[in-house]
Amino acid sequence: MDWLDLIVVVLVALILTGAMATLLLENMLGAAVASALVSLGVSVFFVLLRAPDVALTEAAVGAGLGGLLLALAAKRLGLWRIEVQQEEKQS
Amino acid sequence: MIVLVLVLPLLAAFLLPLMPGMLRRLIGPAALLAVAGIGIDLATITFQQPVVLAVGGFLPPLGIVFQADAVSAVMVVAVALLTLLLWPWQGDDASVLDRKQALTLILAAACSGLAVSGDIFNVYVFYELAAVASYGLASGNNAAAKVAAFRYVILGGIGSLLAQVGITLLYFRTGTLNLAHLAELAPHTLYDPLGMSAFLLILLGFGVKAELFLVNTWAPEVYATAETRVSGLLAGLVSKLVLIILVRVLTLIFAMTEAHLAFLVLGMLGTLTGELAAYRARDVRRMLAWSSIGQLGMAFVAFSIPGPAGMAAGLAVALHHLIAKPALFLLAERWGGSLASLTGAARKSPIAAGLFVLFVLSLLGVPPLPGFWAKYLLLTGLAAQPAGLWWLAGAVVLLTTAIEAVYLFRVIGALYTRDDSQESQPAVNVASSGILAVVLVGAGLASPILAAPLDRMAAQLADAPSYVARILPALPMPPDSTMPPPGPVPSPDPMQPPGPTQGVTP
Amino acid sequence: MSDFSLIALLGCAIGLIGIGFAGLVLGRNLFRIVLALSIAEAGANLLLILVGFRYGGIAPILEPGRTVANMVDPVPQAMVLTAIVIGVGVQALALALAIRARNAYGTLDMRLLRERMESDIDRAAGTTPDTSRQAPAGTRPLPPPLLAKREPLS
Amino acid sequence: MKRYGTLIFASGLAFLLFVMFAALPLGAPPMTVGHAILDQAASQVGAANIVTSVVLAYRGIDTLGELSILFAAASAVGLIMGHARHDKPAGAPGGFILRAGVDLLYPLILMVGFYIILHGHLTPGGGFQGGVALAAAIILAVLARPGDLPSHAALSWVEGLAGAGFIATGLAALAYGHAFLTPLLTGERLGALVSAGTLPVLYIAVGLKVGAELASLLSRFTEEAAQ
Amino acid sequence: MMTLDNLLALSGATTLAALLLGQSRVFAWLGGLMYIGQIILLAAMNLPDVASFGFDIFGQTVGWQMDGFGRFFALITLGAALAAIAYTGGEWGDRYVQNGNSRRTLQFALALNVLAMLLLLASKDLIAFFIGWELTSWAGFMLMAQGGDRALRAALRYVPYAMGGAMAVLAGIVLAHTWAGSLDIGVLAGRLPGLANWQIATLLVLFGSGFAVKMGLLPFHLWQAPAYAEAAGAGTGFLAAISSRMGLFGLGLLLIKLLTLSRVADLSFIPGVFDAQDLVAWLAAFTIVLPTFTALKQNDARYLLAWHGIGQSGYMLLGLAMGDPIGTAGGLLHVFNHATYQAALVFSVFAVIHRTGTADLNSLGGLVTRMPLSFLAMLMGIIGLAGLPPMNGFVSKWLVYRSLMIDGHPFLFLMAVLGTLGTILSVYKLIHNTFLGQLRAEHENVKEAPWSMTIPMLALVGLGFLTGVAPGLALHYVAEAQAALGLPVMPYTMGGVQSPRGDLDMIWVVGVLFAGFGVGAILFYGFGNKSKRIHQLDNYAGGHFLSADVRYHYSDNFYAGLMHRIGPLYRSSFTWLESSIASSVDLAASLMQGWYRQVTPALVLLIAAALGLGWTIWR
Repeated sequence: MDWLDLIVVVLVALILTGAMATLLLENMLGAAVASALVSLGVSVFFVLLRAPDVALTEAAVGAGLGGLLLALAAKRLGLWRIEVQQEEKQS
Repeated sequence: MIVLVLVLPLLAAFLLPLMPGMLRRLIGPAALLAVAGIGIDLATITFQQPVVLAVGGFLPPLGIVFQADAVSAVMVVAVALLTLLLWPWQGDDASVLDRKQALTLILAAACSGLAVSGDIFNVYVFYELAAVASYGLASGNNAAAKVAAFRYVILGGIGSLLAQVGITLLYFRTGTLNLAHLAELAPHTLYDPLGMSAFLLILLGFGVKAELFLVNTWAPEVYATAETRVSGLLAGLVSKLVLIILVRVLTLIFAMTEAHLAFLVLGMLGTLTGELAAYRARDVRRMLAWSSIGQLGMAFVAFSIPGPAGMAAGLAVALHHLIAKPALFLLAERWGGSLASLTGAARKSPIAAGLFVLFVLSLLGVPPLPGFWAKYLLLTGLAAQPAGLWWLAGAVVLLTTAIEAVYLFRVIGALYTRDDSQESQPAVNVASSGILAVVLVGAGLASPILAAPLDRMAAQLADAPSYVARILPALPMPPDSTMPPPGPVPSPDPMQPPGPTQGVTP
Repeated sequence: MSDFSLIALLGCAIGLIGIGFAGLVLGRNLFRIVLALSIAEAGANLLLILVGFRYGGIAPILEPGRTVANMVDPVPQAMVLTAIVIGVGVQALALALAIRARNAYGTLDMRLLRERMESDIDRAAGTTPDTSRQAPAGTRPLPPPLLAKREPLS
Repeated sequence: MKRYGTLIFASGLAFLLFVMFAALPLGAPPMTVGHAILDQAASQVGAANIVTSVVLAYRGIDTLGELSILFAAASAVGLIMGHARHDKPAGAPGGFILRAGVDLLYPLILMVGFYIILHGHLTPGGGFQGGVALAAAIILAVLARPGDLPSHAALSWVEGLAGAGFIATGLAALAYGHAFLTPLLTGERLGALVSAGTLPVLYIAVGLKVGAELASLLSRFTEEAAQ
Repeated sequence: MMTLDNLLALSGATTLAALLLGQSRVFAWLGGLMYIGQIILLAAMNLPDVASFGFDIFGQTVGWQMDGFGRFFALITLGAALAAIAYTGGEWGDRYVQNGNSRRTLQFALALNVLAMLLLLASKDLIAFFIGWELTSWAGFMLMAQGGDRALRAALRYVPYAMGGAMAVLAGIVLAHTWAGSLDIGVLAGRLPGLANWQIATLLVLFGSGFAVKMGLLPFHLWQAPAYAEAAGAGTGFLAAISSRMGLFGLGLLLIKLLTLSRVADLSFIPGVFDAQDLVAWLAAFTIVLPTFTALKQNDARYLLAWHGIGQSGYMLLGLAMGDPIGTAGGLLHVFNHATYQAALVFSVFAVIHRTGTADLNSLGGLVTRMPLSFLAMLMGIIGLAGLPPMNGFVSKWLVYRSLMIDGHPFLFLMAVLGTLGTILSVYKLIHNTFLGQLRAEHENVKEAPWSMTIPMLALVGLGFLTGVAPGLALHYVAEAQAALGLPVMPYTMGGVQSPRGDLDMIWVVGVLFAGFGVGAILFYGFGNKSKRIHQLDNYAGGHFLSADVRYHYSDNFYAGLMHRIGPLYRSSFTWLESSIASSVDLAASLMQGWYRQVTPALVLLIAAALGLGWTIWR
C-alpha cells in the first residue's frame, strides 16, 4: 500500500463519482464537463499503465476535442440555460 | 490484389469530392466495377485454392492477414454488383449526392473488408466503418429518420462496446488477434466458461447488424424511415457479411456445442418473432423489415448445424435472401405504404407486380425457384441432426413459412384488386429488380450446376484445420523470435482447468 | 504498480462500463445518452489497456538503455488508439442526429421522440397505429379479413 | 420498476465482468504476439516508438479503416447538418482577449501539432494527437472570428489528398513488389528524425487527415452555433 | 414418337402460346387442337415411359415417368381442359373480356394448370412430385383468382391452407429422405413399409394432411367451395372437374403404393376394432355426408355444386380406402364420372348466369321452356350426380357400395347411402328452382345459351351417358391404374363387372330402363293424348286467375320442413375452428409487434448480456 496505490484509489473514486455526476447532474453542461473530467482521469491512468501515446490521445480527443464538441452541441441544443431544462422536464 | 477490393472504393470515396463535374459521378461506379472484376478473378482462383495475403509483409500472426476463400470472393462480387444496383444515381442536391455516394462507397469498402479480413480486431474496425457509413445513410430525409437513426446509433454503440469487451477477453486469454492463431490456441484456452462468455459478447455485439434476435429492434424503425435503397443495402448486404463473420468466429474459434446452441435458439426466436410481427404489419416497408428479420433468423438456424451441410444450407439461405430482399425493397419504394393504398397497382405497372410475385414465391420456397433449394437444404440438414431442438427448429421454419405466405399474399391481393388510382413504378427500380429477377430465375434454372460450387464454398467455410494451416504454415516465426510456442497459456487461477474440448469437431 | 491498484483499476474500468450502461438504458435525454456512451467507451478502453499491462513494465519506446524484455504489450495500445478515434466520430454523429431530432420535434426526451416518430411513420405509411399506446384495447383495427362476407351475385 | 431492474442488471453485468477479469492473470498477460512484435519491431520497421510501428506497419489497415471512419463520420455529419448557411449573418466575434490570444496561439499550436506529427515515430504522440492539435488551432481561429469560416472546399481538399496519400504510400510498396503498406526504406538509424522509412510520411498523411476531418466536424457545429 | 418428352413439350408450347396470343378468341381453337394433340399423345403412349430429361442435385436424381395411374388422371385433366377452352371460345369469353377481365390470363392459367398437373402426375421421385405439387397449387390459385375481386378474396383464403399443406408435404419428404435414404418413389415403395410404426404414423399424418387440404377432405375443406364457386365459369368447370383430385392422386400414391394399406392398418387405435385405415374411411364418409347437407342449404347454384364437389370426393377416397379391386376400381372410376357430369352441371349453371345474370336459386325458375338444351344437360348431370341409371355415376357408386358390403362395413354403407339421399334432395332443389315452375316475368325473352356453351356440356353428358351404358371404355384405364398401383385388377367387361359375388351389366340395366319408358310412352301416346299446351298464366288457383306478379312457385325457403328438422344441426363448427386459429395467430402476432415496438432495446441487450454471462459462468 504505497503512495501510488493511494493516488490510484483516490483517482478511481473521483472518476466513478464523476461518472455518476454525468448521469445525475441537472445541468447538462455540468454533465458534459464531468464526462470530460472522467476521460482526463482515465488518461492519467493510461500514463500509469505505461501507455503515453494513448494517454496523449485520450487527453486530446476525449477531454479536449470531445469536450469542445459536447459544449458546442450543448449550445446548439440550447442546453446552456437552466430554464430550458425546466421546461424540458415539463414537456 | 486482395487488398484492392478494399482500397479502390476507399480511394474513390476520398477523391470523389475533388473530382470535376462528370468524373465525380462516374468514379464511384467505375471503382465498383473494378472491384467486381477483381472479385470474379479472385473467385476463379479461390474456388481451386484460397488465397492469403499478409498485409504489410509481416508474417502472421504478427500483422493483419487477409484471407480470401470462395465465400469471400462470392461475397465481394455480390457487394460490388449489389451496391452498383442500389447506387444513388440521382439526388436532390449535388453536395448531398456527393456525400451519399461517398458513404455508399465506404459501405462497400467495409463490406468487402469484412469479407476478406482474417483478424478479429480488424473485423471490428471494418464493422464500425460499415456501421458509421450506414448510420449516415440511414438518417434519410425526414425527421422520423433522424430519431430512428439516433436509436440505431445508440444500439450499435452498445453492441460494439460489448464486442470490444469480448475481443479484450479473447486477447487476454490468448494474446493474439489473428483468427487462425486463435483457432489454433482455442481448444486449450477458450473452451471454458470465459471463452463462451467472450463468444456471447461478440455474438450480441456484432449481432446488432446481423439482425440477430434481441438486438434487432432497430430494423423496423430504420427500414420504415430510411430510403428504400439504403434499406435494401442494410437488409441485403451488410447483414449477410456480418453473418459470415459470425459464422467464421463460430466455426474457427468456438466450435462448441453451446455456441451452436446459442446460434440455434436465437435464430429460432428471431424467425418466430419476425414472421409473426410481419403477419400483423400494415405497411409493406415494415412488413419487409420484419420478414428480413425472420429470414436472417432462418440463416442463423441453418448455420447452427455443425459441419458442411449446415454451411451449405446457411449459404444458400443467405445468398437467396441477398438477392430477393433488395429487389423487394426496391419495389417498395413506390409501394411502401399501407395495403389499402396499393389497390390497383398491378394495373398500372404489371411488370413490377409480376416481379413482386416472383420474388414472393421465391421467398416462400416455391420450386423450381432457388428459395426452395435453400429451404430444402436447411430442412434436410436439420432432419439429419438428432431429434430435439433441431427438429423443433425445422417445425418453426415450416410454420413461419405458412404465416409468411399469408401476409405476403395479402400484399399481392391488394396489388391485383381492381382500382385505377395509382401511379406507375419508376423505371429504374423496375429495371434493377428485373436484373435481380433474371439472376434469381437463372439461379433457379441452373441450380443443378450451382450445387457443386455451393458445396465447395461450404466445405471451405467449414474446414477449420486447413484454414489454420493456410495462414500459419507451421508457425512462421523467424529463428530469433522469443515467441513462446502456442499452447496453454499459464493461467495461475484454479478456476479453469484446460477445458475438455467438448463440442463439435469441425 | 501493485496488484491491489491493478484490481482497483479493473474495478474502475468495469464500474465505468456499468455506469455507462445504466445511463444508456435509463437516460431519457439524448444528450445524456451520448455522454453515457462515451463514458462506457472510456471504461472499455481502460480495460483494454489494463489487459496489456505487465508488472514492472515500461513504455514500448526504444531508447538507448532500454530493453524490450520488460516492455508492456504495444498491441492493445494501438487498438485503443483506434477505438478512441472511432468513439469520437460516433459521438459527433450522434450529437448531430440529436440536434436535428430536437429541431424537428422540439424535445430531447427519448420517449416523446419515439412516440412522435412512430406516429410520423404511421402517417407516412397511411396506416393506423395499433399498439395499445396509441389506441386503447378493443378499438384496435384487426387485420383485413381473408374472405369478405359473401353477397349474392348481382 | 424499470429503473430498479436496470440497476440490478447493470450491477450484475459489472459484477460478472469483474469476476471474469479478476480470475485472469492481471499484470501477466500472455503477450503471444506482443513479445514477437517487441523483438522484431526495431529490425523490421525501425521506429523507436513501437506503438507507432504497430499502428502504422503491423496494423496499418486498422489505421486506414479508422481514417475512413472519421471521413465517413464527417460526411455523415455534413449530410445530417446540411450546408453552412452563409446568408445568415455570422455571430458576434469573440472578445478582444480571445482574438488576441488566438492570434498569438494560432501559429504556435500549428507548429506544436506538426512537431508532434513529425516525431510520432520517435516519441509518444503522432498523427492523431498532432492532427487533434491542428484541428484545435483551426477551431480556435473559427471561434475567434466566426465571420471568415475555413472554406470547406479547402478542408475537403486536404482530407481527400491526405487519405489518397496514405493509400498511395501503401500502394507504392505494392509497386516495389511488396505487400500493401509494407514499410519501405527502413534504415537502421534508430532514433533519428529521418528514419523508419515511409512511416513519417504515413503519419503526416494521418495527421493532416485527422486534423481536417475533426476541423470540418467541429466547424459544422460552430456554424450552427454561430446563429 | 408418342413419348412423355413430346407430351410435356407440347404442353409447354400450349402454355407459351396461351401467354402470347391467348387474348384473341381464336386461340380457343388453336388451344383446343393442342389439347387434343396432347390427349392423342397420352392415349397412344405405351407405358411406363420415362422422360429423357432430368437432373441430379444434392445427391438426388430428379426425373419424370408416366405410368398408368398418372395417365388415368392426366386424361381426365386434358379432357376437362378441352371442354373448358371450348367454353371460353364463344360469347361467354367475349362477355368475360367486356367485364374487364383478361382472357389471356385465363388461358395462360388454364394451360399452366395442365402443364403443372402433367408434371405432378408423371413425377418419378418426391422432389419432382413436390415441384409439380407447388406448381399445381399456385397455378390453381391463379385460376381461382381470375374474374373479379370476389374471386381474388376467395382465392386468398386458399393461401394459408395451400402453404400449410405444402409445408406438411415438404416435412414428410424430408423425413422420408432421412429415414429411407432415398427419394425415388420406386425405391421408397420398397423401403417405407419397413419403418417403425411411429414413423409410418408421422409420414401418414404429414403427407395425408397435405393431400387432404388439396382434396378438400374434412376438416380442411372450408376453402374449396367459395374458391371454386367464385372463379370464372370455364375455370370453375376445370377446377371442379379435376383440380382437387390431385389430392386424391397423392393419397392413393401414399396409402396404396408407398405405405401400403396393410401397414397403415397396423396402426390400430383400438386393437382389432379401429385402425388408421378405418380412420381414413370414416373421414371419407363424413366428407360425403356433411358437405352434401351443407350443399342442401345453399341458395347460390355455384356454391351448391361446389359443396357437392367436396362431398363426391368422399366416395372416391372411400373406395380407395377399401383397398380391394372392386372398391378401388369404383373410387377411381368415380373420379372420371364425377369429372364428366360436374363439369356439365357447372357449365349449364354458368349458361343460366350468362343469360339471366344471376345464380340465386330464389330468383330463377321456369327456364326449361327458354333454355331446353341447358335443361337437358343439367337433368342428365344431376341424374349422374345422384348416382342413378342410366348415367355413369351409378356404376361407380354401385362398385363402391358393393365393396363396402363385401368387406362388411355396414355403417360406412349407411353413411354413403345417407349422402346419396342428401345429394338427391339438393340436386332436385337445383333443377327445380332453376328450370321448373313459374317463369319469371323478367326472364320472358331469355334465349338458349350459344352453341359455344351448349356443345361442351352436351358432349360431356353424352360422354357420361356413353360410359354409363358401356363402362368398359373407362374401366380399361382404371384397370391400368390399378395395375400401376400394384393392386389386383378387377375383371371387367364392356357392360360392366363380372365377379363371383355378383355381376353388373349396364347394357341390360339401360335396356330395361328404356323398355319401361317405352311402355309408358306407348300407353301415353297410343291411347289418346289428352294434353294440350296453354300459357302458364292461363290458369286459376283457389278461384282466382293468376297474374305474373303473383308467385305460385314456392322456391324461397326450400325444404322448409326438412330444414326445420335438421337446421339446428348446422353448427358451422369448422368455420369456428378456422376463425379461432386465425385469431390466435393474430393475437400472437400483435404480442410480437408489441415486443418490437415497445421494448427498450438497450435494456434488453443489458439483460441478455447479463443472463448470458451468468449462464456460461454458473453452468
